[in-house]
Amino acid sequence: MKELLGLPVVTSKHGHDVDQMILLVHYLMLALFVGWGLYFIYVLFRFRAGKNPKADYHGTKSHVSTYVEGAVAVVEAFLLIGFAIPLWAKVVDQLPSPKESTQVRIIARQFAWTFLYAGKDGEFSKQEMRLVTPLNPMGLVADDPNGKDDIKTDNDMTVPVGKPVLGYLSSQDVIHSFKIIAMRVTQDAIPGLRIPTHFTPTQEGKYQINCAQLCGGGHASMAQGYLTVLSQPDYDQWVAKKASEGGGAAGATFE
Amino acid sequence: MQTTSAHSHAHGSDEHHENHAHHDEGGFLKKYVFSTDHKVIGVQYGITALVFLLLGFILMMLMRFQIAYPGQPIPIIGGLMAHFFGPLADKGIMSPTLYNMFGAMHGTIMVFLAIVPLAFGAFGNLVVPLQIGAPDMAFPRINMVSYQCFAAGGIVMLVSFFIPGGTAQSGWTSYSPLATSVEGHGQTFWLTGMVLLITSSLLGAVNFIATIIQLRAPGMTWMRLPFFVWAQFVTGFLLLLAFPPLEAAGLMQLADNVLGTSFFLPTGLAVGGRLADISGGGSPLLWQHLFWFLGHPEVYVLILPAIGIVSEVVANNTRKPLWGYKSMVYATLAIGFISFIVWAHHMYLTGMGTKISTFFQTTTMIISIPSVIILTCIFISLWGGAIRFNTPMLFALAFLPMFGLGGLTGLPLGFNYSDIHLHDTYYVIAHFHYVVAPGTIFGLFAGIYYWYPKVAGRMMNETLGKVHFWLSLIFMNLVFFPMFIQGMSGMLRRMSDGGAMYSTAKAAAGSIGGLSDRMIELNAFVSHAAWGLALAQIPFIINFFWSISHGKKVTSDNPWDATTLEWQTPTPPPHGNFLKTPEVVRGPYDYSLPGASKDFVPQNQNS
Amino acid sequence: MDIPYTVQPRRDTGLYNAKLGIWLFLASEVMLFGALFSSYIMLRVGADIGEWPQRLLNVPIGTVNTLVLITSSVTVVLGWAALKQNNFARYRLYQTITILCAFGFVGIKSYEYYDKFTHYQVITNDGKVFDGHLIKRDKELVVLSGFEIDASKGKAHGVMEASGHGPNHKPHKEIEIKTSDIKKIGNYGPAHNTYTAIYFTLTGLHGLHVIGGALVIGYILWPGAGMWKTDPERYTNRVEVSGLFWHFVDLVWIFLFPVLYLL
Amino acid sequence: MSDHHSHEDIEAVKRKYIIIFLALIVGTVFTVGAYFLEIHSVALTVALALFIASIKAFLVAGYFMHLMDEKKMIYGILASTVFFFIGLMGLTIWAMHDMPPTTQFH
Ligand code: HEA
Ligand code: HEA
Ligand code: CUA
Ligand SMILES: [Cu+2]
Repeated sequence: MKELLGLPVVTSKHGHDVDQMILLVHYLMLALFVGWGLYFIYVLFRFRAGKNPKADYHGTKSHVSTYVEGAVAVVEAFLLIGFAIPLWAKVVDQLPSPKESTQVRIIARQFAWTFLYAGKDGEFSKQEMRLVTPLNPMGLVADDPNGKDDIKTDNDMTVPVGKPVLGYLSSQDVIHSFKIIAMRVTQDAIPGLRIPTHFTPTQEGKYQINCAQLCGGGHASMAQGYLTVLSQPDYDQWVAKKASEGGGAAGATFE
Repeated sequence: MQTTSAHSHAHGSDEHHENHAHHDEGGFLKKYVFSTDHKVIGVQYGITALVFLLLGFILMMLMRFQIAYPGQPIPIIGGLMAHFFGPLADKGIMSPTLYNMFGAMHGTIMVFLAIVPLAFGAFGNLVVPLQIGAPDMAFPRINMVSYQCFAAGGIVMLVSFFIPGGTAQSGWTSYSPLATSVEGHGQTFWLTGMVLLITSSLLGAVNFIATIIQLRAPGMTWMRLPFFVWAQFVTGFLLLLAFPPLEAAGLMQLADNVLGTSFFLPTGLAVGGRLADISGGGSPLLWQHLFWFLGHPEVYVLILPAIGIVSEVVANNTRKPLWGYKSMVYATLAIGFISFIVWAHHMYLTGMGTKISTFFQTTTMIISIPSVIILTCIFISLWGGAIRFNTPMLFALAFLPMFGLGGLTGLPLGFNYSDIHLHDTYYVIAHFHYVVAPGTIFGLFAGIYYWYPKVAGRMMNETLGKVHFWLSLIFMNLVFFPMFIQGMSGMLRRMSDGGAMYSTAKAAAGSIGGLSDRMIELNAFVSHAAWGLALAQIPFIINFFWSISHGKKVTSDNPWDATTLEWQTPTPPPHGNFLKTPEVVRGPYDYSLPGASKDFVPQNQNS
Repeated sequence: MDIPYTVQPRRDTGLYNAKLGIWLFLASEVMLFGALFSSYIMLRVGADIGEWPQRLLNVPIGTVNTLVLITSSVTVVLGWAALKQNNFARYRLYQTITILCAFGFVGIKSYEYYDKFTHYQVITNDGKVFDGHLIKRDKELVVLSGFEIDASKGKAHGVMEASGHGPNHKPHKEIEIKTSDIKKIGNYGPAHNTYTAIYFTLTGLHGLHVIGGALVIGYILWPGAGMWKTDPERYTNRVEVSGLFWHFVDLVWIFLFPVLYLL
Repeated sequence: MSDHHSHEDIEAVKRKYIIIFLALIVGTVFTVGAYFLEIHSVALTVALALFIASIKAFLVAGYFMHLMDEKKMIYGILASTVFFFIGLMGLTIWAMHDMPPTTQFH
C-alpha cells in the first residue's frame, strides 16, 4: 500500500511514523470513497427515470448513514488521540537533550542556507536581533567568548548518523521552510523566531534540502543546500577540518 | 406593506403602472449599468465573474507552460508577453518573478474575483430574492454600490499587471515580510484592490442577510427555505464576520508598505537594504493568523453556495424531497460556526506547540463531520428517486464524488503529523482544486444550466452541454489527479520550474530523495490536460452566447417542473418579481407528494 | 415596486430593514476594530522590554476629547427623542451640537497628531539618544527641546522616564545636535515603532469613522431634511440608524482611550 | 414604530439619557483619576481601566443604542460576533505563546 501511495524513501526514525499515519488516514479515505462510490453508481443505475419513473416521496428510512457518520467520527478521534497528538508532541515539544545531539543553527536567507555549529565548547555565540546589520546578518554578539570556536558553513549541513540532530531554525529576511523529504522534516524558518526541529537520520548519504515556502524569485532554485549524513568518525574528521579551516573565527567575526 | 405587487412587461398590471413606470424607463445606463434591480445586478456580477474566471484560467495555462517546459519561450503569445512585461518575459520566456506574479493573481482572481462573485454575488442576487418571494433585495442601492466596489477592485487588480515593477508576487496569501520586501508597488495595488473587494463583500453580506431575515414572503418560515437560501445565509455571515480582520490586516500591511511601519516585520530583518531602517518589533505570524482567520471561512464561502445549487438541482431531478433537509441545515450552521476556529491548520509548521495544534486539529476533524453529513444526505436523497440525467443534473452529480475526493484528502492535511510530509506540496494543490474546480465550478455550471432559462427565457443546448460536461469531467481529473501523486512524492508547490531543480536529474550526483523522472514528466502531462480542459470550455462558451438568441424558447415559466418560488414568476421576472406576493403553504421540495395530481407541488400552491 | 418593511417593523422579527442592516454592519465593524485591538495586544505582548512606550500621550487632552465624544453621543439620542416628540427645532439644535462636537474631536485629534509629527528622536553616531520637539532643522544643525535619554533600558523606556507629559514631568531644555553627528533621526509618526504604528492606525480609522458619521448626520440634518415633511417616520428611523452608528464610534473610543493613553 | 412612546414616556427616557450622560462623565473622571493616582501595579490599572470602560460601554450600548429592549435577532447576531471575536483574539494569543521551547529570541 505504501508503494501504491508513492511515498518516497524514508531515512529518519520518526519518518516511519509519519508514513504510518498517512497510510492509516488513506485507509479511512479509501473505505469511504469506495463505499460511497459503489453506492453512488448503484443508485444512479437503479433509480434512473427510465427504470423507476415514479419517485418515492419518503426515500429510505434506513439509519445506516448515521452509523457511517458515527464511524467516521470514531475513527477520526482514534487517529487524533492515538497518533497525531502524541506523535506531534514528540517531534515538537520533547526535544532531545542538547548534550546527546548534534546541535546546528540553521539560518535561511534569499536564497541559501547558512549553518552554525557550536564548535568544541558546545556553546553557541549569543545572538541578538537588534545587532543585525548587513555585515552581521545573524546578529551575533561579537565579543562573546562562546562564539570564538563556532563553525559556519554555507549550504553544507553535515551530521553524524544515528544521533539526534537538533536544529534551530531562523531566517534573516523572509519566511522560508526547511524541508528534507527523506527525513520527513518540514519546518518554517521565520524571521524573528528561532524554532527548534529535530530528527534522527538512520542512513548515511547526501540529501537535498528543499525550501518549501515561497520566498521570492529564487524560491524554485533555492536548491544548493545539502544535508550530508556521515558515520561518526567521518563526522569528527569533518568537524576537525572545518575548525582548522575557519580558524575558529568563522562564527563571530564578519568584518 | 402587505400587498407588494408589481407591474411587468408581459402582464402590465394597470393600476400600478403609473406609480412605477419611472423605475423601468430611464435609458440604457439606468437599466443595465446603474440598475438597482437584483436580477440585473446578478447578471452584471455573473458576466464579470465569468470573464475573470477565464482570465484566471488563462494565467494558469501560461504558468503550466512554464512548469512543463521551464526556460522555453511561450509559443504564439510569447512575443506579446515580452512586449507587455518587458524584462519579466524576456524573449517570451516567463521569468520566475513573472511566474510568481501570475500565481499570486491566479489565486486572487479565482477566489475573490471569480468564484465568490459568481457563487455569492451572481447566484445569490439572481435567485435568493426570488426563492424567498421578495420583490428585490432589502437595500437595492447598496446592492448596486456593492457591485461597483467589486468592479473597482477588479480594475485595480487588472491595472496592477501593467504598472512598472509588475503586480503582487507573494502568493495569494501575501505573507509578510516577503510581501513588503519585494520591489515595486504591485502589493500596494493588491491591497487596495482587496480593500475594495472586501468592502463589496461586506455590503453584499449585510444585504443578503437582511433580505433573508426580513423579506421572506408570508408563510416562508425558516424551515421552509430552500436549502440554497440557507447556504447563502450562512455564507453571508462568513463574509460579514471573517472579512473584517483581513481588511484590518490589509490596512496594516498597506501601512508597512507605504508608511514604513513594522506591524509584520520583526526586529533584525536584513532583506537586501530595502528594510534597513524600519523600527522592527512586529510579528510575521500575526499576518498569517489574520489572513487565515478569513482564509478558512473563505473556503466555505466557495463551497457552500455550490452545495446549495447542487441540492436544488438534485431535488429537482430526482423528483423527490431532499433527504434529511433539517440535518443539512443544522450541519451548514455548524460548518459556519466551526469554520471560524480551525484556521491555524494552515499554520501547523510555523512552530506550533502541541496544545494549540491539538485544539486546531480537533476542530478541523470536527468540521469534517458536518461536511460528511451534508454529502451523505445528498447521496441518500438519490435513493428512491426517478433520476433525470439532464446537463444541470450531470454537473450536480459529478460534483459529489469530486467534492468527496477533495474533502477526503483534506483529512491527511488536517492531522498535523501527516501534514509534515504533505504541507506545501502539490498534494495540497490537488486537495483544494478538487473542491474548488471540479467541485465548486461544477456546482456553478449546474446552476448556470439550471437557471439560465429563468434569466434568458431560453434553454441552453443539451447536446453541447453534455459534450461540455463529459470533456470537463475527464480533463479535470487528468489535470488534478496526478498532482496527488506528485505531492505524495514530495513535489513542492509554487515552483516556477515545476520542481526541476529538485529532481534527481539536477541534484548532486548520488543524492537521495529527489523527484524521479516520472514525476517531472507528469508535469507536461498535466499541462496538456489543462489546455485540453480549456478546449472543453469552448462548447460552453458557444452554448452560453448562442442560446441567448437561438436557444429553445421556454414554453412555461417552470420548465423544470420545480417547486421553489423562483419558477412562480413570469419569465424573465419583471422589476419587482412577483405579480402578487406569494403565500407560502409548504416546504420547499414537495416532489412526488403522495396524492398530488402532478409530481411536484409549488410552495405557494395547495395540492 | 416597494420594498416591504423599510419603515414599519416586520412582525416576527420586530425590526425594520435599516435597523437590522446597521446592526449587521456594526457586527462587522466589531470584527474590524476587534482585529486591530487584538493586534495591539499581540504587538504589545511581543514587544521587547522597554520598547513599548507607555504614557506617551497627553492625558488631559485625551480626556477632553473623551468628554467631547460622550457629549455628542447624548445629543444624538436627545435629538432623536426630540423628533419622537415632533419637535424638529429641538432636534436640529441637538444635532448641530453633535456636529460641532465632531469638529471639535477631529480638531483636537489633529492637534495631537501634529504634536507627534513634530516630536523627534535622534540617535547620534556615538550612540546617544535625544528626544524632544523639533525647533529647528537645517543642513548643519538640529535643535530639539527635550532630553537626552538613557537608552540602556530601551529607547521607549527612556522616553517614559523623561517624558514631558506624564506624571513625572521634567523640564525641557534646548539641545543642539550637529547634523553630521546624527546616525538616525525620525519623528513619532507611524514608522517610529509598533506602538505609534498601531496608535495611528487605530485612531486614524476611528477618526475616519467620526468624519463619516458626521457627514451622514449632517446630510440627514440639512440636505435630507425634506423627508421630515413627506415621511416623518422614515426620517426618524434614519436619525435612529445614524445615531446607532455614532454611538458605536463613541463606544470604540471608550476602549481606545484607556488602552492608548493610560496603559 | 411599533413601540409607540407616549410623550410622558419620552420625558422619562430623556431623563434617563441625562443620568447616563453624567454616569459616563463620572466614569471618565474615575479612569483618569486612577491614572494620576499612579497605582503602581500595572495589572491593577489595566483591570480598573478596562472594568470602567466595560461599564461605560454597557451604558452606551444598552441605553443609547436601546440594546436593553432590542429584539432576539439582534442579540443573536451580536452574540455570535462576540464569540468569534473572542475566538480570534484568544486563539491567536494562545497560538503565539504555545510554541516549542527556545522559539522566542529573548
Ligand atoms: C472550497 C474549498 C475548500 C474546502 C471545502 C476545504 C475543505 C477542507 N480542507 Fe482545505 N484547503 C482549501 C480549500 C478547501 N478546503 C484551500 C484553498 C487550501 C490551500 C490554501 C493555500 O495554502 O493556498 C486548503 C488547505 C487545507 C489545509 C492546509 C494544508 C497545508 O497547507 O498544509 C488543510 C489542513 O488541515 C485543509 C483541510 C481541509 C479539511 C479537513 C476540509 C474538510 O472540510 C473536508 C470535509 C469533507 C469531507 C470529509 C468529504 C466527505 C466525503 C464523503 C462522506 C464520502 C465521499 C465519497 C464519494 C463521493 C464517493 N485544507
Ligand atoms: C477558486 C479557486 C481556484 C480555481 C477555480 C482554480 C482553478 C484552476 N487552478 Fe488554481 N489555484 C488557486 C485557486 C483556484 N484555482 C489558488 C488559491 C492557488 C494558490 C496560489 C498561490 O500559490 O498563491 C492555485 C494554484 C494553482 C496551481 C499551483 C501553482 C503553483 O503552486 O505554482 C496550479 C497548477 O497547476 C493551478 C491550476 C489550476 C487549474 C488548471 C484550474 C482549472 O480548474 C481552471 C478551470 C477553469 C475553467 C474550467 C474556467 C471556465 C471558464 C469559462 C468557461 C469562462 C466562460 C466565460 C464566459 C461565458 C464569458 N492552480
Ligand atoms: Cu526559500 Cu523558498
Ligand atoms: Cu482551511
